[in-house]
Amino acid sequence: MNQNFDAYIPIIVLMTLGILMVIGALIVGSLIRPKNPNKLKLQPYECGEDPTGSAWANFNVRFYVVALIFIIFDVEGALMFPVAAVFKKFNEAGAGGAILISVLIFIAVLIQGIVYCWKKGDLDWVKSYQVDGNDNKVAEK
Amino acid sequence: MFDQVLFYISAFLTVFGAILVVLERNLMHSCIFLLTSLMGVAGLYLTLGAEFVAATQLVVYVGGVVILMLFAVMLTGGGLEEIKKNIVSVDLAPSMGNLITYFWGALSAVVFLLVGGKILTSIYSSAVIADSPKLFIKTVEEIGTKLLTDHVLMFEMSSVLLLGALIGAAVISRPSKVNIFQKGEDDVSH
Amino acid sequence: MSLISYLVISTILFICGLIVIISRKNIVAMLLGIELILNASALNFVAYGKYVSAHIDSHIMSLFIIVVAAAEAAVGLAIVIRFFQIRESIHIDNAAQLQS
Amino acid sequence: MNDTIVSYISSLANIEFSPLFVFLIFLVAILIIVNVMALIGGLGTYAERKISADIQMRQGPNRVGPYGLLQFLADGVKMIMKEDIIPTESNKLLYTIAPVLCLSGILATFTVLPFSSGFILSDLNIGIFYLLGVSSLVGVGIFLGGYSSNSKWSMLGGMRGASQIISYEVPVTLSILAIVLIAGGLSFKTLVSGQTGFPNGWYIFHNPFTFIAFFVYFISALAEANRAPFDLPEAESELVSGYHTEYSGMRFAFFALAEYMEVFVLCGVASALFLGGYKVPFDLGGDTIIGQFLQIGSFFTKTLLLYYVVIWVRWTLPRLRVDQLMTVCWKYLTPIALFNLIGTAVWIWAFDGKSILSLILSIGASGSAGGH
Repeated sequence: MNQNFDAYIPIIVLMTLGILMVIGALIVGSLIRPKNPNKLKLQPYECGEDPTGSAWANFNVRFYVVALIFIIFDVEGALMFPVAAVFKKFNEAGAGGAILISVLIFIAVLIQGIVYCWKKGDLDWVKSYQVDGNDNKVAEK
Repeated sequence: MFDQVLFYISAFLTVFGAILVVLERNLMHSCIFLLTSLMGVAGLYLTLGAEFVAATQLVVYVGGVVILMLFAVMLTGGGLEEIKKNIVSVDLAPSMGNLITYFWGALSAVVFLLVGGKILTSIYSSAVIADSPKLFIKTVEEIGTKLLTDHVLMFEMSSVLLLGALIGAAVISRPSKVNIFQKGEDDVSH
Repeated sequence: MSLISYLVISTILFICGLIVIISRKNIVAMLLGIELILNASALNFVAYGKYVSAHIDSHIMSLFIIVVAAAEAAVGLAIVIRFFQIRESIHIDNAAQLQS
Repeated sequence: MNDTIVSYISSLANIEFSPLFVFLIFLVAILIIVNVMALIGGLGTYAERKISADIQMRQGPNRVGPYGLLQFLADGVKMIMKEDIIPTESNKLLYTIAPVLCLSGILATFTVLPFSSGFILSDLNIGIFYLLGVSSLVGVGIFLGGYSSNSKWSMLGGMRGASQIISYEVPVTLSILAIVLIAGGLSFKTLVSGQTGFPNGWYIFHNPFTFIAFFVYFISALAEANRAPFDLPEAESELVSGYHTEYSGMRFAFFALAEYMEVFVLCGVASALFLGGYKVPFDLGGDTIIGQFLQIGSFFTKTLLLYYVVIWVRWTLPRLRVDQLMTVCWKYLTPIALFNLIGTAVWIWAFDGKSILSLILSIGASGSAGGH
């Protein structure tokens, strides 16, 4: 029973090591590296110009829609993993057909979601614009 | 021995993260402390022998929900407007009502506390009686078997739930096409 | 390392989530609080499952809590973003109207 | 019960270790692995320059050490002596945390990476699923790195990076699910032990669907590790340097190290899942120490060959546009991966989990038996 928890030691140690490596390297570096900052050096890089405004502005909502579709498929994958892990055993016991059907229903329901998003154009990253002769923006289709 | 170390580390991360989510004014920092707290909860699941739930917590929350939250904070202005309000972070509740309402409010709070405390103590005392840890081995396969036999309806219904969430959220967050055309026409007029 | 310690931790999580929901005026922050509360409930399920009933059903319950939490976050944040596009604010007091 | 390197050693030497010794053995093993991985990460930068030089008919680094082999050490010394610059407008806490998240996320994946049947730090029951979960920390790290710098280039790179990493996680997960269906388990030992030392027993040749799944996985892995042709988050010709534009010195070095180690991890997973992993032909050496070293050699050969292919691809193919990137992920790879998943499930149900080669052989055998 004790052995069971020993298996988690590397997770903790490795994650701590990740933190310690960064801290250690920064401390060691602070002994030997130069430190003479000036105002220009501490500016965010904007190709030599003075930066205008904050970068924390609003962003395209497309990024969010992608994250949204992702999270649904992420959860689907999380639920599929234990089912996939026992599929072979059920199949060897002769119950493969019933399991296959329930898995297929599960996937089919979610495929409808991706098909819907595809049809409605949520998967198109940027709606492409065409410019007609008078410089008017015309949405595609 | 090591299970206790794991427990204390995870418990510290959970509580520390949760309290800092409350105290931190910057929304971006709050999200990161939420991440800490969620990873602590994943560690607690490990100490409880629920390996698969712990990994699901990592995959869904760290990989999905937290990034979604960060995106939402980004898209709604970076959470900057909130930073410079007051040092004590919890906003004071707006005062409403008069003396009588406060009296009744205080009285009902006392009653709630007594009832809640009674329930909690009974829960805790029953918990002490039932204090006999049992371990699951190969939780993944047990969960898979359960999902395909006893809980198969929940398994299928969750896919419908996810489909509903996907379509609903996509419809809600879709930028309306009307605006695009209006902007185009505005460009023409100017 | 007994059931009580897990219950105490989940109580702290729940109370923190509740305070966040009550005190913050930012809708995204309130959703953070909801995530904390859902985590507290899922943790309770697994803890009781280990110490009281020794049944794997508790794991499945918390799995579904996580599923519901993810779906809730997706829809909730979609509403927040739509709200921001219309009102240019995510202050909860600006959400007093049903019409745009 | 989870097998660990300690349980392997105690079964080999027939000793029960006390908790302190268990911890010490883990510590030593972890230090070995982390050092080897850091070396591979460092040599990765060297290999990248040398191979690119080879492809472009140049010399490449050749001054520091024999054939320029010590170039990465010189780079490291340069990095550590660089001034540590934190932009004034940046978000200090997030700026510090971002490289830590990237590095911790990648280091934690080494817990389950199967170097050999004994030398695997701990073979968790949830192996591959755990790896997916932990490596998603990298996406958060990249996003925060981009966000905290408060520079427009970083912000664009961070946004692109986060959305690219999460998008391509879907085809990766679905391709892995196809293999999990065949192997019937999530732990890496289960996944690898179903294969043999020779290519005819590898899962990539198990059926036509897994053959496609390997390429889907490999392409998506390139995108997950931000490698060309999917290196949009750090596209140097459009975004200066992407999410780590404002990072200097060691902080930048940790981002780069995490990236090179992630490439190795993803190649390792590909070789473990599809290419037989640590399996040696005829099980040479068995469970002894010599066998373990042969297995490590087998694993590293496959993984480093894939590593070479990754670098080769980088210097061969041009970069995609953002909309093309998303189109490739959502309109090509994800549907193909879903199709693979369904196809594999049906294959296992229809042919009782037999591979295509054994089916052909059995048909041939029955055909010849019928002929007589």
